[in-house]
Amino acid sequence: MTDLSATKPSRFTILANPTRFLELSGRLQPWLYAAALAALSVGLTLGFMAPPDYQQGATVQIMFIHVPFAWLSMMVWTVMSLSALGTLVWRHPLADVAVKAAAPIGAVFTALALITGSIWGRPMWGTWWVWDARLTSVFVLFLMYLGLIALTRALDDPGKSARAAAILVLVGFVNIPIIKFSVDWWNTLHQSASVIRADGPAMPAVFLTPLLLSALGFTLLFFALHLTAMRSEVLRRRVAALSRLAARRADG
Amino acid sequence: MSGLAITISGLTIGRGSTTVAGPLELALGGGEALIVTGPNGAGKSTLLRTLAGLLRPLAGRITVAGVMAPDGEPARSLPEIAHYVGHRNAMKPSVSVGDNLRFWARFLGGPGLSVDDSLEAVGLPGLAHLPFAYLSAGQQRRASLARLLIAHRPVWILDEPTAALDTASQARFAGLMADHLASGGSVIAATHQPLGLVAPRELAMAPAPAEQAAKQGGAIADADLAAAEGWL
Amino acid sequence: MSGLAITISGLTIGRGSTTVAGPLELALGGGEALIVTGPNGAGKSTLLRTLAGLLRPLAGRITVAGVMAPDGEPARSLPEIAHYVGHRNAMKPSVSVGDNLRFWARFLGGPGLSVDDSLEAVGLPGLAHLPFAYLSAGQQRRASLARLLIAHRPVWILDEPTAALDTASQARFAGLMADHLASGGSVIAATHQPLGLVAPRELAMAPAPAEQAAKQGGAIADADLAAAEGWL
Amino acid sequence: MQNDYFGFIASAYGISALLLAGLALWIVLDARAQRRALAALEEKGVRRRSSAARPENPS
Amino acid sequence: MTAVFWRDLKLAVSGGGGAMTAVIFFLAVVATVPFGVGPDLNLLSRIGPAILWIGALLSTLLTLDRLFQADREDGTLDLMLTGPTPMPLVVLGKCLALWAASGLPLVLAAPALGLFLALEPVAIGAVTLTLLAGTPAITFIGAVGAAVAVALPRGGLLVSVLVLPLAIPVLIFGVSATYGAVNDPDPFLSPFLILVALTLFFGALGPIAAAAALKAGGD
Amino acid sequence: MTAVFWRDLKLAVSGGGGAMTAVIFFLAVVATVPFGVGPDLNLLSRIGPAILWIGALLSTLLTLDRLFQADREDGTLDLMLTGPTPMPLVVLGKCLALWAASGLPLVLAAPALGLFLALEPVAIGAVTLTLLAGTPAITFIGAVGAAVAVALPRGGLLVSVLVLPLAIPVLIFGVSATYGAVNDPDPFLSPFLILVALTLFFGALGPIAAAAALKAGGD
Ligand code: HEM
Ligand SMILES: Nc1ncnc2c1ncn2[C@@H]1O[C@H](COP(=O)(O)OP(=O)(O)OP(=O)(O)O)[C@@H](O)[C@H]1O
Ligand SMILES: Nc1ncnc2c1ncn2[C@@H]1O[C@H](COP(=O)(O)OP(=O)(O)OP(=O)(O)O)[C@@H](O)[C@H]1O
Ligand SMILES: [Mg+2]
Ligand SMILES: [Mg+2]
Repeated sequence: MTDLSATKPSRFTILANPTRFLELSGRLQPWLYAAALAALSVGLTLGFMAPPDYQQGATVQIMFIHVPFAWLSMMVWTVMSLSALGTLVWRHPLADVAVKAAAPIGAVFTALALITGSIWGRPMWGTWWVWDARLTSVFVLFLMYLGLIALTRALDDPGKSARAAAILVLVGFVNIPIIKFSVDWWNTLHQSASVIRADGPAMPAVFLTPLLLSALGFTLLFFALHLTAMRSEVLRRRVAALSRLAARRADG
Repeated sequence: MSGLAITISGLTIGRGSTTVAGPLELALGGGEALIVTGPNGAGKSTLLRTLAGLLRPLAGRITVAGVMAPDGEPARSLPEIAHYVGHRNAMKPSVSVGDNLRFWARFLGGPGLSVDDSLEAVGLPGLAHLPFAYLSAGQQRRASLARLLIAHRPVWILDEPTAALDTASQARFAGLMADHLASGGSVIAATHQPLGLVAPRELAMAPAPAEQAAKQGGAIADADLAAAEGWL
Repeated sequence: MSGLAITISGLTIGRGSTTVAGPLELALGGGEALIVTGPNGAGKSTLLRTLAGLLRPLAGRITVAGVMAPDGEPARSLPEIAHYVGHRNAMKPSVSVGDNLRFWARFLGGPGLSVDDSLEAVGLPGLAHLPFAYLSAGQQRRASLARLLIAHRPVWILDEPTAALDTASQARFAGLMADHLASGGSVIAATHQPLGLVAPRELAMAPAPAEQAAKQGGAIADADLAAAEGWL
Repeated sequence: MQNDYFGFIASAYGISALLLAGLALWIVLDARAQRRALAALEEKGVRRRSSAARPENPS
Repeated sequence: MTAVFWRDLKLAVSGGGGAMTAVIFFLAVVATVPFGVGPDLNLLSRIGPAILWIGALLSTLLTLDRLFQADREDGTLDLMLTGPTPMPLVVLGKCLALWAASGLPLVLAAPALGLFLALEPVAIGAVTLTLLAGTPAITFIGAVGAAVAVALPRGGLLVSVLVLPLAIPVLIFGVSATYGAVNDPDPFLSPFLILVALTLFFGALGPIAAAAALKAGGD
Repeated sequence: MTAVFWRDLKLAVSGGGGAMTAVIFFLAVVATVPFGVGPDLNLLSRIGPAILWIGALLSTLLTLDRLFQADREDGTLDLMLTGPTPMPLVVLGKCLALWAASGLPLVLAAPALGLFLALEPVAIGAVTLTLLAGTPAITFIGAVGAAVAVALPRGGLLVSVLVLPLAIPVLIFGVSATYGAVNDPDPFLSPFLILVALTLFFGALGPIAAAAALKAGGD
């Protein structure tokens, strides 16, 4: 590798060479985890000290995790969609690695958004679940995550599923705006946006600060986990490639 | 007649993103036969599937010139003027031999022998009405080789065509190939046994470079690994 | 040790209710090899599948004597003391070669070589960890032949065992068969190419009745009818 | 009020912590398994020529 | 293309029995629901169209998974990929054959089952019409899933998983068109036209996407 | 037999994800229903048990059709037929592995889906229990069908004619036992016991019949 790092590495070579990627990501990784844990601990502590909401009472505590999970479930799919473009346009293997590694993490965040939402819905709406537009579209997102996981894992040849997975991701992206705007397009039980909206957040700072901090923390956590998963995926492909070389090496 | 010319330049073949062999350089004309040999795992099947258009080459080009495609235009790619016979027979077991061949005749188009004549040519006269599943391994192979005759194509790409054939059928099939070559066609065949062709050209696939390296010291070079991993 | 004796008397073999060949008479002892030859469709595979217990004989008996079955009782039927290697490899593509062989070792039971040793014997050392699908056609066949070594059986029933093998592997496999014969086992193999055995006995099967009839240009009505009956 | 909701809040946080911990554990174990597989391959003799000279650090 | 169509139709009707399975399964689904709902005819006729549509969707899925698998396993797919007919047309031929063998019998069985569920004549007509217009869309969507899954060792269920989210809009518009025909305030024509548009759209896109997936998945 | 069981279980869990896909498919089926019948929780909770059972039947059937086909195509079946283990035990091992890989996850997922369909706790318990008792029967029945299909060149039709009629009683008793647990006048125990009896009966008969079919069908 010394010869490679001697020449000035352009952005292209960094991403083009798995060994280089492993090296750089290995250096970045600890910092990401540390930042994520810091933001999370501050955010959630502030959240615990927040006063009960006049409408939602103490259950407002659930907001500090529910909302970040919900945001992340959409963000992860968006990240995968960008990577999918990378697969289809540039045919870059790293893009496919990113999609494959992100899918299980996204699925967990979506599941958590569903679960925490459900738990919150019981005291607030008196039911665990309704089939309204927002909830249903998130559930469909969850199913699409699972389908994508099944697809990316079904083939033992990583290169083969890449394009199919990328197309599935892009098709599924249609669902993201539906989730985001479902509360505006259909009238649902779920409340409409109060943070990310055109005229600025409508939420007191006691709630807003911890919410944003924990959202930041979970986002960093996602990126950290994603990086680790991508590294294992790169290694998995290296193992497969070496195995094939070994197959051809077997004496004829 | 002998206008057919196949040119392969800088062709690197592989599975997925793994390089298997190459770069290969080759030129083949009408009336010429190419025999691909090499030990198990050398990449013979991979090469033939690439030529047939079933695998994307990792690098390089395959060009053809001098013949017409079945649709009357000058041919632009090898697959449209070639027959591919792989390890699998591409016949439906529950359908009769005749119906199977009739379907392929309609699907492939172009001029060719009738079903009965082509079955006769491979030594299966009068078996058109039997379900394909009821033939023995060698008979199945022969019925599948009859597809070569039922729709004319200048190039035959054959992967171990004589695998299950008895000696008489091997000789008969050698005759069919000779006729095809005499009429200006060409044959590209992978094989472990002699095919009975007169003075074919031979492409001996070397064991992959990694294999040589392995024999020399057991280590795999970074370049090989990079090729195998298939990153940019 | 050389007590093994296989006796075939009045054996008529067939598919469904269609007679394919017979009646056959045969006696084979330990240390002897039998090569079954004949044109395509003569009934070689049918005979081997009947011997392996996969098809019911239409008439006649197959008896064995003088050896123990893997469960320690004296063997009463040929299938329980025989390995059958057919056209298909009986390995799962997505499972590693080693796990495939380990499964068969457990399932078949009885003494035998370890996975690594048997792979070494067929010339695939150190490939146990690879998925079976990553091997080429000939390598797959060799891995499948390794099954013969992994659980000891006195009789090997082999249907075109060397089909996809390169020359070096054919010689290696001939050596394995010679060892098996030397240790008192026997080999029954159908083949179209020489197997490299020293002085094997040979059973030449005549062409199938249907084909003969077709060639004589007459009375195929019988074969038709029989085929139709078998189909129901 | 506080008590009525405590169960909901605790279970929401509890399940989240559990699932996220499970995910992290799975990812870490997978990373370790891949590293081990690579090491096993190298031990079997499938070695990269340069890896003898320069220790790889897929930490 | 016609060659592919006729051959597949013959194979489906004589061999695989996909056609029969779909219809029997359809019957089974429709027959079990009254168990759950009880003998309340009013309720049954209210949810009847939805049940027929769900049954049709699920039983179409049952037949889909082996659309290309068999052809791949015996090597037919290799020849089709390199043959003179453009691959999307081949896929189209296969889809039409599959629909004629399994979708059409479903549509024909729908009126009888509608009677069984105590639907009004208008509702029966509407459900049959919407099924006729909508089931091809499901087949075309399914073809994409089947093409993606063809290389997989056991792709069967994966097909359904990939296909269902895409098929849900078809279900929604099919059901709402049917209700539109029965309940006065709801419109019939606009969801029905959307349904037709969906079928045409997927009829064009599905074969192209499936052909691309098949080409990419070759090995 | 244990060798067969473990190998099949591993294959099902790893290769192509038969297990996971069955559950995802089950989820997807349940999710389509509200799209069809509308989000009325009251109605959903009434038809919920029937939907769960239909979904379970469908996804079990989808995993079943290739139970022996794959083994036959790669020649494994030949060796199993002549191996030292009696064939019914081999079939039993395969069935149990299939059920553990695809039926069991279904049963485990049922309570969560019950919540989605707004079932009462009693109904959730009943549906899970009946699924636990009933899905093995479907697997065993399906094994016979799969064996017949493998043996006959044109067995497909026979399978659907054979398997579905036998599986439908299981469905009916499963659903009626569940409703028996919820609605007071209906009995729970007697249909449940019939369900258990069906499972035991087919658990004994299925492997034997399937083994016989496989032996008879060798070629
Ligand atoms: C399973 C049920 C639920 C699901 C799937 C769900 C899903 C979501 C999603 C996707 C968002 C992000 C919306 C956006 O960024 O525009 C969100 C935000 C939010 N959810 Fe939920 N939710 C559920 C239940 C609940 C319940 C029961 C409550 C409280 C009564 C709730 C309160 C909120 C709040 C306050 C936000 C933040 C809105 C904003 O500021 O933009 N959610 N939820
Ligand atoms: N489906 C596949 N997926 C991935 N790799 C494969 C596949 N088939 C073969 N290979 C690999 O590609 C290499 C070349 O295989 P190929 O089948 O071309 O060999 P071959 O020369 O045809 O050998 P044989 O004489 O045994 O048929 C082998 O090392 C093999 O491991
Ligand atoms: N599955 C089957 N069902 C019915 N008949 C069959 C079947 N397989 C083969 N036959 C018939 O049995 C006869 C003998 O076939 P068999 O496979 O035994 O021939 P073989 O000697 O092995 O030929 P080959 O050299 O081609 O392998 C043939 O006439 C064939 O038509
Ligand atoms: Mg080959
Ligand atoms: Mg044979």
